[in-house]
Amino acid sequence: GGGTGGGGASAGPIKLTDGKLVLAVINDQSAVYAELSGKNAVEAVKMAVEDFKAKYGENVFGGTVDVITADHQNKPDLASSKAQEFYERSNADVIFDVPTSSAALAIAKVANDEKRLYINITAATTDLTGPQCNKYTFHYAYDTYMLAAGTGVWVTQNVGKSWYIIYPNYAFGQDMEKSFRNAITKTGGTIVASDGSPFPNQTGDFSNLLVKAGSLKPQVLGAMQAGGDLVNVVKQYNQFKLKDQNIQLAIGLLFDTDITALGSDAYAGVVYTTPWVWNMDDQARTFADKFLKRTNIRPTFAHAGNYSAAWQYMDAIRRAGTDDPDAVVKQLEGYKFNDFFIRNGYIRPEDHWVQHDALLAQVKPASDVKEKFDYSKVLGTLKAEQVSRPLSETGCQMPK
Amino acid sequence: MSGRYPRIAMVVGSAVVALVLPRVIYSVLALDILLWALFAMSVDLLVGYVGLLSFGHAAFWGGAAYVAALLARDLRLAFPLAALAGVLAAMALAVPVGYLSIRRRGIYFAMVTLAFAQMLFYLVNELRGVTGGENGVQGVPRLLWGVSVTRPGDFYYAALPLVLLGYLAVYRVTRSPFGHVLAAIRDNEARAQALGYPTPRYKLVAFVLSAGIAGLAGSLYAIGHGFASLDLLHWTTSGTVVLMVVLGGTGTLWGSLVGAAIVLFLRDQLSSVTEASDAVTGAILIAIVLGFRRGLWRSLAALPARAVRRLART
Amino acid sequence: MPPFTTRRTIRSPILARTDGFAVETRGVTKEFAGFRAVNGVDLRLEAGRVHALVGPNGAGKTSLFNLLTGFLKPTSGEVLIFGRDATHLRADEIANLGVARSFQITSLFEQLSALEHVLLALQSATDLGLRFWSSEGALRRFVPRGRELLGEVGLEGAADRLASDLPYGQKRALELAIALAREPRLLLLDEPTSGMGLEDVGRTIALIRQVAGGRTVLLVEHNMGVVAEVAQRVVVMQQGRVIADGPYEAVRHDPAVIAAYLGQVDA
Amino acid sequence: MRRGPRRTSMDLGYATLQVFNGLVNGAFYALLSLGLAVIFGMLRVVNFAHGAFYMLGAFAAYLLQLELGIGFWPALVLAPAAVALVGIAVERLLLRRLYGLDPLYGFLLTFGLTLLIQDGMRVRFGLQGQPYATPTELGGSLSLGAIAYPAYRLFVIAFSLAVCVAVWYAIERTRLGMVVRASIERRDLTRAFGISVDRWVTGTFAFGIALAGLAGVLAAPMRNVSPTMGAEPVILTFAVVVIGGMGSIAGAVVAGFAVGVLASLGAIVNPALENILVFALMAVVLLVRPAGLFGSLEAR
Amino acid sequence: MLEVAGLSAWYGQAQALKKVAFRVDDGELITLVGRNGAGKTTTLRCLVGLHREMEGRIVLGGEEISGWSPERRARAGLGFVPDDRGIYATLTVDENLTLPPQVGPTAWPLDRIYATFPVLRERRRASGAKLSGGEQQILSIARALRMGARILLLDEPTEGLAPVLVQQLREMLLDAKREGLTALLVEQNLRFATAVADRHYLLAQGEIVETLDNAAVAVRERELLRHLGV
Ligand SMILES: Nc1ncnc2c1ncn2[C@@H]1O[C@H](COP(=O)(O)OP(=O)(O)OP(=O)(O)O)[C@@H](O)[C@H]1O
Ligand SMILES: Nc1ncnc2c1ncn2[C@@H]1O[C@H](COP(=O)(O)OP(=O)(O)OP(=O)(O)O)[C@@H](O)[C@H]1O
Ligand SMILES: [Mg+2]
Ligand SMILES: [Mg+2]
Repeated sequence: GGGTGGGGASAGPIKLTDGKLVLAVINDQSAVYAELSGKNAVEAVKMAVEDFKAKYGENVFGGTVDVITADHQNKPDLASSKAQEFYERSNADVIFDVPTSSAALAIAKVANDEKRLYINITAATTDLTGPQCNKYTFHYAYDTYMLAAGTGVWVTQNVGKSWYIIYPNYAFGQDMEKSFRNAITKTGGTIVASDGSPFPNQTGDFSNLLVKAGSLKPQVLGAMQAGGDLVNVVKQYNQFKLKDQNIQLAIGLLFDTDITALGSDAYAGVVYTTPWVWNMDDQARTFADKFLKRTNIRPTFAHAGNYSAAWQYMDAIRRAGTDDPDAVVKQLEGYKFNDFFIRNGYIRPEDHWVQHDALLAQVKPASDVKEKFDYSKVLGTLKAEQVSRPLSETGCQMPK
Repeated sequence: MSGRYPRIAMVVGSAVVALVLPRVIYSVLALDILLWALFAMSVDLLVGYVGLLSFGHAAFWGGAAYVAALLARDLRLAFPLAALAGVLAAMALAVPVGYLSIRRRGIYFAMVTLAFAQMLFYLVNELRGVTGGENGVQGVPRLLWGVSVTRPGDFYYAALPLVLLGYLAVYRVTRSPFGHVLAAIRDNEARAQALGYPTPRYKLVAFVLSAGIAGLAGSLYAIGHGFASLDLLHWTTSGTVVLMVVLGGTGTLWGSLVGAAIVLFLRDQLSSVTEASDAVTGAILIAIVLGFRRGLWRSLAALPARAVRRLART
Repeated sequence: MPPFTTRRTIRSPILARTDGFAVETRGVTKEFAGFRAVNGVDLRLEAGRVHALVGPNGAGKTSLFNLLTGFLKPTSGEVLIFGRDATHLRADEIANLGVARSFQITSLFEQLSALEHVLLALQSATDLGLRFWSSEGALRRFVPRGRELLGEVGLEGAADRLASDLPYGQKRALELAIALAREPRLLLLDEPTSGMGLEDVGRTIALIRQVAGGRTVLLVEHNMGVVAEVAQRVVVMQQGRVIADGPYEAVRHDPAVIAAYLGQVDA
Repeated sequence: MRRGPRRTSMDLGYATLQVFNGLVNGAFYALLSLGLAVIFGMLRVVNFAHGAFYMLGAFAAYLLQLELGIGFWPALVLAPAAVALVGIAVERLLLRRLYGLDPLYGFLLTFGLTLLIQDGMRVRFGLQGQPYATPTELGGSLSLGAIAYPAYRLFVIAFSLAVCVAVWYAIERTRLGMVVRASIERRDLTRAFGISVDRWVTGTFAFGIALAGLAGVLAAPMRNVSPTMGAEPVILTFAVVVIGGMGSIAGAVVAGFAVGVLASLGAIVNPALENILVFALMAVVLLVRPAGLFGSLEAR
Repeated sequence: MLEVAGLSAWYGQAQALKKVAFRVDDGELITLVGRNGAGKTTTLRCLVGLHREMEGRIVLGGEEISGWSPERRARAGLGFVPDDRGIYATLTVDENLTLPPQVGPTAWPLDRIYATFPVLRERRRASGAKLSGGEQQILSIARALRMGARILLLDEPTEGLAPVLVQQLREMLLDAKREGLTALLVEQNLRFATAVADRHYLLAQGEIVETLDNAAVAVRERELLRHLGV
């Protein structure tokens, strides 16, 4: 892979403020999101550093480049103290990834206090570019608005207009519910009912909501759960045979790992939105092959997003000629670019949302799966503007 | 302790250690150790001195943390006041919880407190309008009458007097006439009752005091880290603090400090050494239960005596 | 339940004075899951005397003890202690009326020293107990009296030993010391000499005699030697009821008592 | 909670189905708390690791399927047996050293064991769910009058009820329960009465663990098979056990089903109630009957 | 029947028994007397295998059993009434009685036990914890009888018993002896001991200091009482 972005002042030798560049990855390495980003996201960032050096010369930064990492176990307190420690003690210049919205919001706050960069990749909350936006935080890859604008709209238009939404009752789920509600009603659909499921769900049981779905008889059951919860919902959706009652399943956020957990037949036909699929085209596949060689798995969009974000961050330093955070922010703001992950990319200066095209994909039945991790078929592209929250709706007051 | 001088030396020594600690280890970790130790002492106050193993002390640590964090953020209270409010909230919560829990003892007490803490966990999660649910209470300022103590290193020193006050409180309670009655109740409750002590009242007071101490630690922890989260209320938090107490040795307040330091230090180090830090923690706990039931502090403290005895024999 | 008047039937001439009772029970009954361990007992203990409670095993002596001291709640009936209705009081409240007891099975604080036991008992008469803010130095004023008490029961040398390390006989002596520390007006002792060697039995007899001065004492004993030596009055129970009541010599020859409890000869 | 306009018309069928859902959840509570009660009642050990063994049961079924192609029905026997073997090792190597000590040590040891097992499985298998299919024989739905309900779930209810009754009979009506209770209460003395304590105790522990494993196998086709699947249920089970009365076999079963149904009915009003209701119920029981519905305070 | 030689026992550093030796022949009833702490209980615990810090020979019916596990010794015919009664609090009276296996032909059937000890029959469904002190003592003795042991080891069985029961116990032991019972009895109550036993071993500070027969006890009663007391 590599950046194909053009423009930007390509200054001479780069001056690092403290003689070295430290890229930090804070994410979940031991709990529910460990598979979809985790240690392999760290590998992705390391790959980006190596590739960047290969392209621009080993000594491009005139100093060492370190990649450091910490496990936040999805705990916002741990995330924030790790971030604090990284910025302060390890002189980290930037933090990447941070799945789990609460942890991401906590780190955004630290970044702002410490005046260092934070580029979010795996957290979905729109608050990062909304009320809690700040000068040093960027939101890459995807957010709940994108998912709703894709899946919510398409399913309402093509599958059914009446929805029953079930969502895990916490920040992420509520944000998803709100985004989907907006998207669906705007498209002319109706929401018959929407229920929050307890989070965490102690028993892994969702049968009450599915039974309720059976009696509400909506055309679409919108499941906003993620990870293990989602797997349970889908398992039980199939057990209660809701499909036979013509209640179609729509899923808010789907990762390949969720499909692996049940096999793709359990999901067959489900349409979902994703920023990226590893075999969407040659450029993506080239990266995916390289990644497979290194990690033995195909990259999720979180892995690819980490690579891409790290690359773009380093490129901004290269253009700025310094790693001074304010200078780097200036380089990033308003930047237009393309790479193997981001298509039609544009970093909005107003809220730091990195807008780009997304994909509409559909899970294939097991019989169509040709190689490992080849679960989905791309149905089409969603235009960047279409899946980006209008600036008027963000509520972000970006401090200058 | 034998004489007066060793005790004074110990107090002075620990004060010096407390003052220079942030120069030796990362100040956030240093404060964490002191606060978890205080938390562990509050649990030890019950386990070691009343014989009640609370497996739900996260409720008081976390409950107070939420109250303190919300007050500091929304009313912009200076942190000592916010912490005081946290303490009071924890004690208020401890009254009904304690009233119900002390009806059982031994393992039942552990399970009942555990369940109550989980109930609070879900309750706080559901009251997300106030508590922020999974997001927790974020962006808590560290205010000290107008001054904002932004740097963690500064906050360490700002909080130190309160922490030491907490230690002193625990020390005093265990070595008060009240503490003696607690020890008696631990050994033989019926007998204590026959001596005219209304034991339920004593147990309840001890429970509430312990909750207050845990609340102090929790409040300062939340303010120090700038927020309160659900994790502070989760049963694993209760488990961790019990682990610290048992590791250090029940009924020895110093043990709590040793236990807290070891667990936090290990956690800090392990996360970069091994993938399975929980498994290591679990293995340590198993080893302690099987091999060092008296706790590290007592085992260590007994070493010199044992060495002397061995020398004497040869 | 029989009407109030019939319950005042006076069994023993000694009990003619109704105002001097340390303990009075009226039709006290205790049922355990349908089994009546104590069955309508009217007991009157005259202030200042030593009473023995004897009876076959399972007669309900310990249960009655527990009813008097608040460790059990009667199914029906009333308990009056020093004229106060104590039926619904908790164990600690009854203790604070001036009642001290020992237990049939030794019951001490394993990890406290002998002296600490006595201090704890002395302290219980004050309001120091709940003072979690004051220093333990406040207890120092009890030490002289504490040592004195230990001396009285022959434990002066064992003041600093842990209760769990004491031999059986000394444990029982310590129990006695704690009971005495509370300066009780009513002293209840459940088998104080059981498991003791002859020497300790002798000492205990002397001690009970000594402390009995001015106090009401009720002791349960199977050792008739002890009963004969110390008790001024003997109450005999069988199957939850009182079957005899009077001075030792009188009770000893009561045929019902012989059949139910004493057996043919000495023992 | 937002409510759809069509709610009223569906209430009755919905409520009935919720009762069934409650029974399914109750079946799991009952099996888990039954195992806990057997172990506690006889060994005086509160097995914190019960949830971990439940998880191991599900994984055993999954691995049997994956590695040996062994399906659900044989797994129903084999997986609990495999878990029981682990239980035997745990009892022989660890728990055995704690008998006669304060039961809190057993609690702490099994807490440590939970961390060890759970984290060990995570390192080996990761946290993502593992697939396990519903047995084809039970893939369909049964219609019960006007409503239909998945056959597999009905099977879970019936099967666990049968197991509970059998266990109750074995413990209350045969020599087994008595011998093991005696062995735990006075381990050495019981040996001096000619009873091979070790074998009985190990057997009982393994049996209680096998019940957890069995619950795990039953859960595999319905719930996410992952290393943390047992972490939360075990806490709920504690509440159930307190409600039923610790160590009471009948209490565990009755409270298990009752709590399941009650929580599900609560969920009709508000899904969030499901979690809180159980603990609130526990508080009420403690207030009015501290020993639990079927417990006795004497055996504390 | 039972022969003990060179039996020493320790509690940590402290030696509780010093080369104790004695024998109990078939059909004999022997007592071990001595003041508190002499080592009587320790001796019995060594015999049944509950005290492990020991050395010495224990021979039961010609077989050396000191290496055996407690359960094996019990099945070989040792019946034990411990000094703390050893009642199972969580088992009912019935269960307490039927718990140990019946190991010999002289095992008492339940009916006989309940006929002999009517107190127990009344409480047969009550749990052990709820029995009075004396009832527990009786239950403990009854349990040993029910096992049908070849030799009974009784540790202070009269402790806490009402006089009438002490007499009953005496009659019962005498009856059983006529039926061929062999027993080793630990007693502080000399009267009781002389009434039922054939021979007495006097234990002091872990050593057997004297062997006495009933006649000798009668003659030296005062001296012995002093010895036991002081
Ligand atoms: N908690 C209880 N539950 C059921 N029955 C009980 C309980 N406590 C005592 N009992 C029964 O009540 C009766 C009286 O017991 P108690 O302990 O009062 O007898 P006691 O006269 O002290 O006998 P001993 O001389 O043997 O100590 C006994 O039959 C006993 O089994
Ligand atoms: N668990 C123990 N730990 C340490 N020493 C013990 C222990 N049990 C007994 N001893 C000591 O061993 C010696 C013998 O005790 P043992 O119990 O055998 O005496 P005994 O003759 O049965 O006395 P008693 O008449 O009081 O029952 C005593 O000195 C006692 O202090
Ligand atoms: Mg009694
Ligand atoms: Mg003895």
